[in-house]
Amino acid sequence: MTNYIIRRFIVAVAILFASIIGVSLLIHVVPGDPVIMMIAQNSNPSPEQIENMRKALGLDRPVWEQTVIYLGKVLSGDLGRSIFGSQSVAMLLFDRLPNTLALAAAAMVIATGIGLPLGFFAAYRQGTWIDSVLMVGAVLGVSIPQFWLGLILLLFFSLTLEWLPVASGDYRSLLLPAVTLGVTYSAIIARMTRSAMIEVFTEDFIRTARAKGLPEALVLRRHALKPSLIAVVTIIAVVFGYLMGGAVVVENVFAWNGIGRIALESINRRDYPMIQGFILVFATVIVLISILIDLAYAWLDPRITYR
Amino acid sequence: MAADTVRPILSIRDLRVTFQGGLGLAAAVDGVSCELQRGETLAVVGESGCGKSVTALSILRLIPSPPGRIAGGAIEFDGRDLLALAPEELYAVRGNAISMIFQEPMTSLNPVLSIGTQLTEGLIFHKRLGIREARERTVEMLRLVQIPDPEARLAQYAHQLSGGMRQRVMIAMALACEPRVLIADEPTTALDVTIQRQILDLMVELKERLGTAIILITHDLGVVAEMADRVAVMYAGKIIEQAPVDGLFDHPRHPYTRGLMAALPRLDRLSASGEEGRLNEMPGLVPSIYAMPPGCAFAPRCPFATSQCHAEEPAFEELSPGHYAACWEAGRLP
Amino acid sequence: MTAARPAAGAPLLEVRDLAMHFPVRRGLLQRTVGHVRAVDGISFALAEGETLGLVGESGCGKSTVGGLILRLLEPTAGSVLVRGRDIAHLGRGELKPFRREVQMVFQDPYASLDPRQSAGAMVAEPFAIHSLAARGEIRDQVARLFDRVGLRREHMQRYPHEFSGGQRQRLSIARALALNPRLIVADEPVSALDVSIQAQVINLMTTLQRELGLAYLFISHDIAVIGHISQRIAVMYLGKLVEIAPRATLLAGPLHPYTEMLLNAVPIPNPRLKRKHQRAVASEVPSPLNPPTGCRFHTRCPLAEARCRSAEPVLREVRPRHHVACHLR
Amino acid sequence: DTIIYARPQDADSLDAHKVSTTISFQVMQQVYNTLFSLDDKGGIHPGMAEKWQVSDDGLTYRFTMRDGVMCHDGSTFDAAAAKWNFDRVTSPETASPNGSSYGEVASTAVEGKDLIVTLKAAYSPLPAFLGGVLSIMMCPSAIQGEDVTAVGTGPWKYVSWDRNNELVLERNEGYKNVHPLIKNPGAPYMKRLVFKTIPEGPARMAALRSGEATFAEPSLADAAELKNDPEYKVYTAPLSGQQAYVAFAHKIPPFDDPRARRAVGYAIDRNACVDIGFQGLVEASACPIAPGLVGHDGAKCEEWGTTYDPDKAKEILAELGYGLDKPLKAIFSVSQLQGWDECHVIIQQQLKEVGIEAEIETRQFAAWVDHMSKVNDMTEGTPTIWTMGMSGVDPDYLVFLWQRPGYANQGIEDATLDGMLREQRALTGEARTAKLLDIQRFLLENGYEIPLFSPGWFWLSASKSNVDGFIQIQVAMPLFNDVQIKE
Amino acid sequence: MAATAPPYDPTNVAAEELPRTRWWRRTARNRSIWLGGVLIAVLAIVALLAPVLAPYDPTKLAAGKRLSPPSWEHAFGTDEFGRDIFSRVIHGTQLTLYVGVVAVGIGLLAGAAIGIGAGYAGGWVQAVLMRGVDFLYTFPDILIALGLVAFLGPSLTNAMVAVGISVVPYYARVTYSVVLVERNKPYFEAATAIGAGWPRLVVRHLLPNIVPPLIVVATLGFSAAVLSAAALSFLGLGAQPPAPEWGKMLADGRNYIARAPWILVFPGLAIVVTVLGFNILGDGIRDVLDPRQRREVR
Ligand SMILES: Nc1ncnc2c1ncn2[C@@H]1O[C@H](COP(=O)(O)OP(=O)(O)OP(=O)(O)O)[C@@H](O)[C@H]1O
Ligand SMILES: Nc1ncnc2c1ncn2[C@@H]1O[C@H](COP(=O)(O)OP(=O)(O)OP(=O)(O)O)[C@@H](O)[C@H]1O
Ligand SMILES: [Mg+2]
Ligand SMILES: [Mg+2]
Repeated sequence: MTNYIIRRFIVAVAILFASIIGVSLLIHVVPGDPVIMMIAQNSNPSPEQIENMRKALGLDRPVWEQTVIYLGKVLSGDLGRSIFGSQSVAMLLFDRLPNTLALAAAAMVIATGIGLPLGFFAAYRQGTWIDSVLMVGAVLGVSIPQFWLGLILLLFFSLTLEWLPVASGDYRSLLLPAVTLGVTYSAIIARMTRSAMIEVFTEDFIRTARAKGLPEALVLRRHALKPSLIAVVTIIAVVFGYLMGGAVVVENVFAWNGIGRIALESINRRDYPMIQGFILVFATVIVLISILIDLAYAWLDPRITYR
Repeated sequence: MAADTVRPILSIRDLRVTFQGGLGLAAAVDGVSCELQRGETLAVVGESGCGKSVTALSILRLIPSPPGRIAGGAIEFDGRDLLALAPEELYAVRGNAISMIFQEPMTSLNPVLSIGTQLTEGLIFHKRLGIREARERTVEMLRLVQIPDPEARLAQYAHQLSGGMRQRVMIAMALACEPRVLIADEPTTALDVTIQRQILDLMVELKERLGTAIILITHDLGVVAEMADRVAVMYAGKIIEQAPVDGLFDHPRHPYTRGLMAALPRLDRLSASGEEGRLNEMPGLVPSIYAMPPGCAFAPRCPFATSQCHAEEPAFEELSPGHYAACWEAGRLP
Repeated sequence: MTAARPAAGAPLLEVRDLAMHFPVRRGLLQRTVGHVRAVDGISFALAEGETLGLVGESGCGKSTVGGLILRLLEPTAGSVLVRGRDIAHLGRGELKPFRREVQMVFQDPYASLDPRQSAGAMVAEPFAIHSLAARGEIRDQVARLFDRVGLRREHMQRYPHEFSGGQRQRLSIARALALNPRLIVADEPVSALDVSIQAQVINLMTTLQRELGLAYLFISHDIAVIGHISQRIAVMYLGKLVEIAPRATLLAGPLHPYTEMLLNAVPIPNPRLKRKHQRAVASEVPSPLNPPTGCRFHTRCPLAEARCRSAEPVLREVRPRHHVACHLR
Repeated sequence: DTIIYARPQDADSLDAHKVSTTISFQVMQQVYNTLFSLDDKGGIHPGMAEKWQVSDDGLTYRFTMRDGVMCHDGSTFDAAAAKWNFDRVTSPETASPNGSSYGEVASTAVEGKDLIVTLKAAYSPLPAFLGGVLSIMMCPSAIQGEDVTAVGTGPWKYVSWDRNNELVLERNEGYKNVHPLIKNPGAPYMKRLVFKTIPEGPARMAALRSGEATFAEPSLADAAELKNDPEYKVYTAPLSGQQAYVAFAHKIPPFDDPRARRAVGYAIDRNACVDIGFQGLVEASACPIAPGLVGHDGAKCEEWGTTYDPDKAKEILAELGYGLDKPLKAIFSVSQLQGWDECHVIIQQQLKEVGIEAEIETRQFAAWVDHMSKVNDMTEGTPTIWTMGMSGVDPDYLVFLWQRPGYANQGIEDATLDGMLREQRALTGEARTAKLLDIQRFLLENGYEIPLFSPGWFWLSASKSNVDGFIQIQVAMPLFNDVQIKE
Repeated sequence: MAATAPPYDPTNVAAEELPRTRWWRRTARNRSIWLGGVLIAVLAIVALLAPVLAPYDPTKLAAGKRLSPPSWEHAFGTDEFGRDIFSRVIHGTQLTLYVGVVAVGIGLLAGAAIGIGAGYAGGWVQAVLMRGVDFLYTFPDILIALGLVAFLGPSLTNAMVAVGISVVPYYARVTYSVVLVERNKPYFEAATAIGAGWPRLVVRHLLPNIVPPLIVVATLGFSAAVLSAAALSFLGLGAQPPAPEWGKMLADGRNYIARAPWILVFPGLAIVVTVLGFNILGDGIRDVLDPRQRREVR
């Protein structure tokens, strides 16, 4: 097992490196450069001054050279400093990462908290009108734009009910963004759960459990839930990355201070070190999550062993 | 043994089970009646799809619903009608007074729960044992079904056991609460002869020790011959012949039963003669339950069928003491 | 027919020292942590028009032998010769004609049929692949095959789930017959069927053999069925052949303790013959991942001696045409 | 006693030499001061410096520092501190985007209370720039290595900063005001000033309505509504110095022809943009130089340039061979910004009415600049019309825009224009104003630039009506010294 | 019961019909196909007949008073330019369907190809493809979109390509897991044994069996695709003003959420109805494609 985890980590690191190199090359071919953005709003330098700024930031070197320099720095643990205001990339990202992770985790909890029971219930009542209503609900869930749901919730809770502040930045205001994100993904999870459960319901071992005299509720909870979770976990793994991506929108709506906002801003103004740092952190989270998910598999399904 | 003097432990009367399929409503079991005495082994044989499993599942009300429905009849266990029980009462019967072993040992155990969990939960639920006591009792059961190193097995999962061991675990699970009736639905079909032999031996031994009555569903006439006291032959949702085992093998009265016996490749005869030949096959197939013929369901395949057979359903009659059959021509068969 | 031109005197099928060790891969990097010795060095031959029964416990490697003969698997060692020609060296182009000579009826009649293909399409597929018939004629050919295996022509529109078990098995046989093969590897063709259907299928297979001169490698764990259909019987245990002999010889006088055990275990459908057999001790088949040393059967053998634990017996001809691998015989 | 100012973005840094975004300056303007200050006519008044003298050749400036300017850490802001600012911002290592506002500095020196700056070329806008936010001066103690601690001389002191969330300032109790537009002579009335980042417009509005924010930038949609609501006040940065305009890839036919460019000018009704796109909250402006800056003269600009006259546009286009039945197909290259988006749609519609089918192509700003740099250099291809805006405390930005190569290569390769742009830098007073008018006349008559409106970005804010004393100066900088909230 | 029974035929499960007739009958009897089909057909008609159906020119400014709520003249109200939202929604149908279908199509096709390739080939091909998917997965869609503008320039089509690429990992992973299950089923080996080459194995055997689960996944992906394409419009990708694409209408109208909610509600509803239509139709198609007519995998 330890062996397996170590090997997974090696592959993970390889993917991270590939991502960094990929993103470094990509951002340099993308039109626009940070110097233009630095001077975009108020200053009006001469062409020579612009050249000087490029040189000072090392942007005059060939792309591959910049990439190699960056990789060297990353290996020595230095993620560099933002081109805009020169704050430390690592400090900022690691400071904000917990917020995004908290949001993603809370959203995931809500998504599974809503999606799992609903999918479970729809499966149990398969083919009835309840099932149909839940399916339409799922479609609504994925079709509602996150910013829209987010704003509606925000306006309702902060203006109409005056229960929550618009932007407190603390954990009180985790609820709404998490709900907003969670709703979309709960719909997907509900559908996956439903189909997984329906398959499990037809399994022989469910009949065995019933034949044993266990009450129906216990049969479902103990015997049907865990096997269907395996399929659900797969979809959770896939969804998590999109959820992290979706966090960008929701962080903006709720002024939630996560890395998603940094990402959007940095990309908009070509803050290369910041983008690279973001990708590094984002990719690390994604890769770690997939490792975690694989371990969750082994925990859920004893037939799966890693050695 | 005088069957009518002792009150049967289980009696099924006129059971009718229907399925709502894409092609309409169909009766998978259509008027089955039979009785099971204490300590007796009743074998149920019949072609695939004739309703053996559905009958067995009906006893514990395990018919998947929808699409299935128990549409009529009564199942009395120890004087109580199982079909009228409230859910809680039913749970108390299932796995406790009546338990069941299924055909597929591979899929009938939950792959993600440990053997121990699955074995103890019945005991904890029915006998209100503590976890420790339940484990002790379970270990004892596993020892009884000859599983080596039972303590260690409790922590294992189904996939870590071989097919034979899984089936033994199923048996241990079924017997844990010392049921008075054991329904075994093709318990050895999926197993090899050598393993099958072990399982059958085990069932005989357990029956002797615990006095359990067994309903043994199988289509292997060899198994029937070795295990059963009495045999019921089913065809297309009905029991068409029922007799003590010797009587049935000596003198089958229904043409279908005869066909079945003849179709069997028999090692005992082969090894004696050493010559090969065609097996006696019955032409045709079991009718689809969605398109039952009028009259005797076997008539279209029956070499002895008369016009009466095609028009009228034969009655289930006692032809000799304890030997019943449903055939217009039973008396005239060679 | 270009491939596999008959070499003079060569048997239809010859298997020499065939072995298949499945690597057991684990983990993400899929490293090999061991081998399942599913088939571990077996040899036998099969003549034109003959039926060889292959019997043995579940997991002993029967299906693997079948797969190797059809080259669905690449053997670890040994060779399979069809009419004297080693199929291991067939290139892409030569494989197709070979497939026309050797066909397989798969173990599970339901699972081996594509659930989304109609019966007609399924049986027509070999014609299309091998361009055996013009487009317009395929339907006729398929219809003729349906007649031959006792299916009705209307059945061509049905999907596998709409057939009974026996009909599905007929369908598999029809598909195998489409290519007009000389040898059919029948992997447990009747073990999923009940007796009356089983009789129908076995009769069908014998009829076809008589009419078309087919040879069968008939795989089963039911020795009664094997005994009925085969001319010779081979007994497998844990990837090894332990005994091979003509049917009557083997049934009348099995030499290997395992064969004996197998025969003993078969329930006899005669209640008066309830035998007083000794209670079998619950013994488990050892894992092919880690087979016992010496004679592989020694862990379960009532007669095992010290040498059985250390030395591996070889298959010897102890009586005419009766081979057995046991130190004690 | 706390002012909360809700904005869509957070400052990048408080290092005045490293960033030049409006959003950063809005904070720095509170913490730091400039050497001079500007009034609403562009007049230059004392700031941290009392006065300046310039040599006749315009190359040497002597700035006399005011006494008793105290940094927040207790040190005095003297000529040496000012020199430190000059040196750091103009050093190539700093890579400062703001270095250009200091001109081409050759050397600096301190003489008692005086800072002496020698330039390589005459640069008359220098004092004006030193009164603008681009030339904000930090106390030298603000910079320790790579870290910035925002030590300044301004009315507010730095307290804490949770990036992207809130930046907290408290009043500088000892502050003495000299800015002509600020009435409060001493420290601000309010105790704390908090800049809060709330990216989404409706969320900012919610914060304003719920009282969570004292000031917020509303969306245009909301601003129009608030304006009619007596409970709220809407502020529109009258001195922004911002100017939005339409221009062309002027080497690609037919827009290499002044007539074609002017035809576009006649087709555009800048008032429609203002009324519909901006809900009447900005002013139409016909000059390349923004209102409030030296050289802006609305009447003259209208005379030289184009005003809405679709018939005239059609006429010219017909001359050039285009018409409603044979439309001129062009690309309208823009980048996204609120109000502008609406304006673009309106312009597109107006162009269509005279026979120009312009397809809107939106790009992210950075990509837009890159794209325009290429298109502006092309001599053939799809005719391209585009919009942009410029701001400043001094019209000198015309050099940056129109001298070749110019920002995003829009510079015109014309010796006369280059000469005029260079000359205005050496002139002062009336002479400079006249030169600036000449430059604008050139741009307008040739149809190089079609001015639209002012202001255009970071210009809108709102508060409840019980808030008093909020002003916005050049470059849309807010000032909070006079702010008071009535209970 | 006996009286009404049909003439007896032991093997006659259902009257034998030609496959095509049967297929049609099953299709015709399927309620989901009808409901979903009618919805989508209506959308298609609306898309095609937009100029006829729409009461106003969708881009005409000041067709009515600005920001007027739904009324008789303007069923869905007007937007900030006074454009008729009803007409815009109608005209947007074609564009939005195009965006959603193409984006999902790209993601699905590429994802399925990768998933099939990896699942079918196994070995190093599998390792390379699936690691490639992991790699792609670490890029946020906005970066992918930016990269695409860099190479292909800004356009609506490229926006869809970008969205399509960003969802490739999703479809690839789902496909891969299904393929693994299917290719290990015995029927696959059976097809090999009769000599089928890989194109036949993939096209005739693998595809029909993996399509149904993918249909479900893809129909849910439609709205996500439309919404993310709209979110990319500020990069210069996606529909350009004044095109009435629904996702873009939603994105542009967000500031009016409190003041004129109808600007957002109607395009939003249009998306919901479309997704619902595709979902229901997808369910129906899946049922019809599955000869077993099980209603299991959703
Ligand atoms: N869930 C179900 N839905 C529809 N029909 C069913 C269902 N379960 C059983 N049936 C039908 O009921 C009939 C009897 O089935 P049953 O399982 O009792 O047969 P069996 O005698 O046990 O056969 P086997 O020997 O194959 O186990 C069959 O025709 C079968 O198709
Ligand atoms: N692809 C494979 N990879 C690894 N192990 C395999 C593979 N195929 C078969 N085995 C193993 O090889 C052994 C022999 O399998 P095989 O299927 O040949 O047995 P069999 O005799 O046909 O059994 P049964 O009667 O159950 O069909 C088993 O232990 C099985 O687990
Ligand atoms: Mg059964
Ligand atoms: Mg096998």
